[in-house]
Amino acid sequence: MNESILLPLLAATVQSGTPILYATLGEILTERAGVLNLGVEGMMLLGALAAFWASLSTGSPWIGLLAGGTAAALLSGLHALVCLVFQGNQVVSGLALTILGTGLADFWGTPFIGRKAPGFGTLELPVLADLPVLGPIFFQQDILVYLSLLLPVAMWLFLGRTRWGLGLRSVGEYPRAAAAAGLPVLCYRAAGIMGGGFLVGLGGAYLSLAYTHLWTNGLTAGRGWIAVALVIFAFWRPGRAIVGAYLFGGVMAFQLRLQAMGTNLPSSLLLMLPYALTILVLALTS
Amino acid sequence: MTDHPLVSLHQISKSFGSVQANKDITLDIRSGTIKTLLGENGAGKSTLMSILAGRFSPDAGTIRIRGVQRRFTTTAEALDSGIGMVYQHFMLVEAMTVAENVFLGHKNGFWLHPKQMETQVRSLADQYGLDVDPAAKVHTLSMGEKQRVEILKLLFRDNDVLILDEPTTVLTPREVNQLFRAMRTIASQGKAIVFISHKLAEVMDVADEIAILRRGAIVDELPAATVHSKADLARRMVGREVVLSLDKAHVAPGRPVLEVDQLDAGPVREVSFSLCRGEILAVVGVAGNGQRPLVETICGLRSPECGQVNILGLPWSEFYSRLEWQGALSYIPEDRLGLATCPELDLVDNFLLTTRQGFCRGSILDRGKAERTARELTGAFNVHPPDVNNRARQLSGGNLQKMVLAREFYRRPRLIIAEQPSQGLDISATEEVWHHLLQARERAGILLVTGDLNEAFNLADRIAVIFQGRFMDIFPATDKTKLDNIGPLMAGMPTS
Amino acid sequence: MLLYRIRKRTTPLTWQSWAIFLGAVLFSLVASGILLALQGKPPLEGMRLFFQGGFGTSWALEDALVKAVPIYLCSLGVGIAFRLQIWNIGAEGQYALGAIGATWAALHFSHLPGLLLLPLMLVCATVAGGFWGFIPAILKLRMRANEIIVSLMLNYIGIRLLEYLVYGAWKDSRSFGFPMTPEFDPAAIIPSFGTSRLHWGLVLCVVIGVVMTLFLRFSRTGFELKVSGESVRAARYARMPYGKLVVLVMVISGALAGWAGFVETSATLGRLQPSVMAGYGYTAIVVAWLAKLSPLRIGIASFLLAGVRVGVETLQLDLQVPAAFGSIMEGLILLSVLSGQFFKHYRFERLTRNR
Amino acid sequence: MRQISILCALMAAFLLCLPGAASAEDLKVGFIYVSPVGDAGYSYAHDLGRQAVEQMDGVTTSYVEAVPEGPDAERVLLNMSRKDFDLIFATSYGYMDSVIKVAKRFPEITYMHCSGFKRAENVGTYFGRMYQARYLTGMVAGEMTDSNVLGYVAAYPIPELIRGINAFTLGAQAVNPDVKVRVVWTKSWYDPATEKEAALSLLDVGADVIAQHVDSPAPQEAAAEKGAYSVGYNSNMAQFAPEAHLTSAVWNWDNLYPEIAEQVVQDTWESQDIWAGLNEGIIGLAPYGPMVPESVQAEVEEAKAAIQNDELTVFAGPLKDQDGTVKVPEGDSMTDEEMLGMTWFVQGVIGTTE
Repeated sequence: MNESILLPLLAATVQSGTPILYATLGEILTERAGVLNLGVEGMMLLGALAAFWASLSTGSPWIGLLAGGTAAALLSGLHALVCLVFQGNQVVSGLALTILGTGLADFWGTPFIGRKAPGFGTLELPVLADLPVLGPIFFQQDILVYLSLLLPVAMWLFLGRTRWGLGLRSVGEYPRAAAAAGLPVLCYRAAGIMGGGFLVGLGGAYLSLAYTHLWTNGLTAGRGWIAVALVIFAFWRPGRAIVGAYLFGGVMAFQLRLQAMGTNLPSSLLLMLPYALTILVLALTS
Repeated sequence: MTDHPLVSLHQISKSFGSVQANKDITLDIRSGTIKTLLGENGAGKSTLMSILAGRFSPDAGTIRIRGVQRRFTTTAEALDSGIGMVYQHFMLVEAMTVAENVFLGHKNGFWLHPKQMETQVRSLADQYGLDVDPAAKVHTLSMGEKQRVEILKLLFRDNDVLILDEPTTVLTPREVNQLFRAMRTIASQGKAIVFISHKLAEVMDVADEIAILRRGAIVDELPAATVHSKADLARRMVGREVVLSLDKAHVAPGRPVLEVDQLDAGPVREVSFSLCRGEILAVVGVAGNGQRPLVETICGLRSPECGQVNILGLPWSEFYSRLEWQGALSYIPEDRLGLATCPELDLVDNFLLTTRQGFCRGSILDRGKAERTARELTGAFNVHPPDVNNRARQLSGGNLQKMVLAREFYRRPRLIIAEQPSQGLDISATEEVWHHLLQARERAGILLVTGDLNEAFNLADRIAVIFQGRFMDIFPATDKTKLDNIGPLMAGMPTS
Repeated sequence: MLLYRIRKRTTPLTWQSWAIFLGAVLFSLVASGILLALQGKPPLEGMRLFFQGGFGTSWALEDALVKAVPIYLCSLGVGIAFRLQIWNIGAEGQYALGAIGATWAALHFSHLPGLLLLPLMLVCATVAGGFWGFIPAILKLRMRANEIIVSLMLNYIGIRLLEYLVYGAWKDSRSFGFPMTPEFDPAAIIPSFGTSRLHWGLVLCVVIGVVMTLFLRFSRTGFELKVSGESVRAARYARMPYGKLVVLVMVISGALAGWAGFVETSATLGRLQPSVMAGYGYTAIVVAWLAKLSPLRIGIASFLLAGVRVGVETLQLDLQVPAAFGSIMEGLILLSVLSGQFFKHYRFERLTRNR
Repeated sequence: MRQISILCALMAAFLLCLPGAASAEDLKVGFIYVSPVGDAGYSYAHDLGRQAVEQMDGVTTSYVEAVPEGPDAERVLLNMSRKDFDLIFATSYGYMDSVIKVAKRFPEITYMHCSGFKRAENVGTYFGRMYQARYLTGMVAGEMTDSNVLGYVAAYPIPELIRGINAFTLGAQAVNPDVKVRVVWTKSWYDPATEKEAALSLLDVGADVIAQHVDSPAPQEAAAEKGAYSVGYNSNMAQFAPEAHLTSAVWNWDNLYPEIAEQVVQDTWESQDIWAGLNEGIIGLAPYGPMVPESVQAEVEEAKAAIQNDELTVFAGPLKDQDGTVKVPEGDSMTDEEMLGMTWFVQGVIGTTE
């Protein structure tokens, strides 16, 4: 494989890994607060729709981005209500959230199908974009990719170096200790759920504002589920989430390119690749 | 200073369902003193202090802090008023460092600076003589160190009232002394300490004032200086004369049931000993010196790395490959609620846990028969309440332990491994447990692993001292000179 | 100001718990009704149509029962894994493998009479589905790989495998290249009762439900499952074969999901095609948890959920609400029933201040 | 929240327009769609046809969307049949078995199944000769390419798509013998992100015109971003990539559905296989983009006329498959049946049919 194929492939890896990365980071934040939220797929979809709608009606993708995060955060607020206040089962609530979020997004999204919203385009970073190899892969992307690269660092700083992050971790690890130290456990958990929801929403927004500039039913096409799995794959660490998301995005982009270059392997088998590889890596690294 | 006491509790009452845990308790706590709450398990000491610490709210009564009436609905409010409690189960986040735990819930500053935090914690630790590494992750610490972290947490917040709930149960004698020194230092700096305990010797050792609780009420309050003897204190505590030593009938040792030769397993190094039927061998030592891996290896939960273990005459692997449920080995673990029983299952299920093979017809389990047997045994072992439909977690520690003993003895074991069998039990339950163990020795050999020297002295025929995975010495319990020298042995210093 | 506080109930509820359940359903229906009204549809009429379509006629009941079968089987399967705290979310893939296994038998032994062929298909579905459940179990035990990821990834792989076969080797030469196997021989189709859509798969469900209940309640292994689910440590202490139990539940779980795939392929499709995948494996997780893992309740919950889905179709047909409305309604019902369970364990109490 | 409620109100108004009040003697026509009608793709095109039927006098229509193929389809069909619909359109190939099964139980109801091959007394089949339009779009693409590599993003390897890809290739080769068509399967009807990625991967290997047989316009967008050309599908996709969009192959079901409804009203309906093409107007081309030179447009229009006059047959021999084996000898052309079951690529296509 020559360079003209390899570099675009790696760049595509970054791009197709980015929405998954946002969602994975969001779910990591939520699970670090000690709550499992299986509603990622639904939140991502609603986030994608809200982002699309806001960008379309205001003309500003940034407002769209904010709306995407907020919508997903609000939906995850429902999860917080059911799980924290009413002490409902987190698994059922999360799955119900997926059903509800998908329904709401499809329901409200119908008028937007087949329209194009202003979104984020490629923004080459000066100097960095001209770097050999790294430049084309990482620095000729859209701004949300750069944000997603900063985000794990920010999350690491937040979790490890701030008072709130400390509180959040303690609430997830051992809530009774946090309560004994006088921390409002439920508030921290709710914040973890909704903050995580916000990031998941950004992942959705990436799909409708940067990756494509379209809205369709089922835009996320299962990426939310992949994110849920990658959280465990990443051992709840933001840094490893990058590896997982890019691994997945990379294999996805790779199998499409393999087809484009003309292979005789059945596409069904090629499409198994990302999933089989995830299992393999997991089995070898656990 | 005003003449108000630091804290005064007035007419505090609290019930859980039909159980009245506290009734009309009035108590003052003064700065600069160590106040001891003495009472048997279930006397209401912990409940009372949990109310003060804001974990429970009282059904009736008032709390005044420096004369001002307060009502706490959360522990945070109590902490803000300067009242902090160290619970029996530590409230520490295991995955975080000591410094992070100390800073948890601290309100100043948004950013954390690990180096600076560690320095602050270290200087605080030095000030009170609470030695602990601030950068260490909590799960790597010993119980004693964890407790110091808990105390540091409270000191760091400038709490005026420190409540310590049974702090010595998890400590080695040396650590107990360290703790008592630190407590005196803390009290001397004008803080008040409430020390909850049921151990008479410790209470007499450290207390300035003693309040005695019985069945939810304060029955006596007196300055420590006026107490003359342990027996006197014990009488006040339980309301009757207590026999503090047991009659130990002599049993002739039989054939060996356990032979360990040059065993290596994890930290355990070159351990050799043998145990015969009719004998109790006590392994004493400070917690974390290899007792756990030793026990787990003998009980088949981990395999020996090197050396021989013969159980009931069979090599280890052969014994465990065809283990019979009865007439063989019983393990009475330290963790009664998490390991020996399932907290959420009822007593019948918990009884079936290790005896299920005895109630099977083919692959069908005869639960009715098990229930009848369990009911008989709860009666015979005086488990209270004697309702087999109760869940394990509803039982008090003593009754749960009796239930575990009843189950394990039902299996008629020939080798018994008992780990801290009386830890956390009140005097009468301890007495019963000891009695059962002594009785069981008539048909079994017992390996007693304990940190409680009193227990070892009372029960054992021979005593082994373990330090850093090695047996320092094994000697008969009648050897007075060795007994006197047991302290240095536990600290790894061989007899000079 | 009135103050309330939340108290744990000391006595378990009897008939009130049904009232709470109905109240929660009512709440979600009112919310759905409001949504309908916002669209300019008659809400009361909508609810009537919904109930009629889901539960109100013998047809509706028939449809709901038939649709409940695969949900029930998958749910029973994941439920037994959840009892052991093994998070099998791979019912979807196990279902696919079951369908593949059954189809393999149907295509290769089509000359056999139904009385032999159907049991053979069942066995093949069991083996294939069970194998798909076995993989996460063995990877968990041997490689310490998390079963959630492995089983989820195996879903995708199973579906792709099904596609691969149907688009490739098993494609019906007479189907003009459409991705479907040849139609099964009548002997390979689970017979139905008379002219109704109800088929013998329902009997299978009842039988396995009873067997499972008896197994869990009275067998030694059932007891060991119960204990191991409560506490792995206690199970090890009591020398229970934890590893074997993990494999056992995952294989049972996979086999039951495989049965669901078999029943759907044989009884309702009559051939294998990719559309056999309808997300029952994921629905099963919701149902299992909502029913608190009890076989009987799983049956009831599967039926109710199937009824909701069937009923929403009537709503679509008669009121022309979009399909997404069904998902919204289902989500609302699930969330409110879930929240309602809170009131089974807690109650509000007027706070009397004693100042 | 306000926007959302406004949105809801708008939607309500939109949806209210659709169903009218039915009177007893009205013809009731039901439609079953595989995806939500709003997807601007396949089902949307069918729904435009339904709306045309709705305009007829004495006819009411109703539809159920997002019905998965398989057992759910059978139930929905049963439900419609029980509710005394007179004519039911099942618009996806996977409904085939269900239609036949249900039709047996309701002989008085007329069923029309799109794209299938099983018929019965009361079941007719119909489809459009989309391959004709594909051939024409292939010509446009073949003229416009510089690299002689065309990319084709396709959903599933079923005959309908394979036929389209072959026709597209043949059209391109007719004007540009050196052209190659590379195919990427996405194995999904709607996954814009993957579809875009597939298009990008084709662009990376040198394609400079992207055609598609998936429902979202994401491939158009990819082409536009990379300065390549694109060919759309289902409906006119010009708005998504005005600078890239050459033309689209589109469905016009409104030219068929009212006619069938009329037949049922008049009681002249007979079970048959309708496979209509450019002549009947069921398929067509979207307006050309401004970059398509007049000469090319004229050439394509000429070919279109030739197809309509039966002067040009798309799948006329000699046709070779990818290995060079002659599948259709010189002088022959493929029968409808052969076309319906097409499972091989013609020479010049790079990709696999599995």
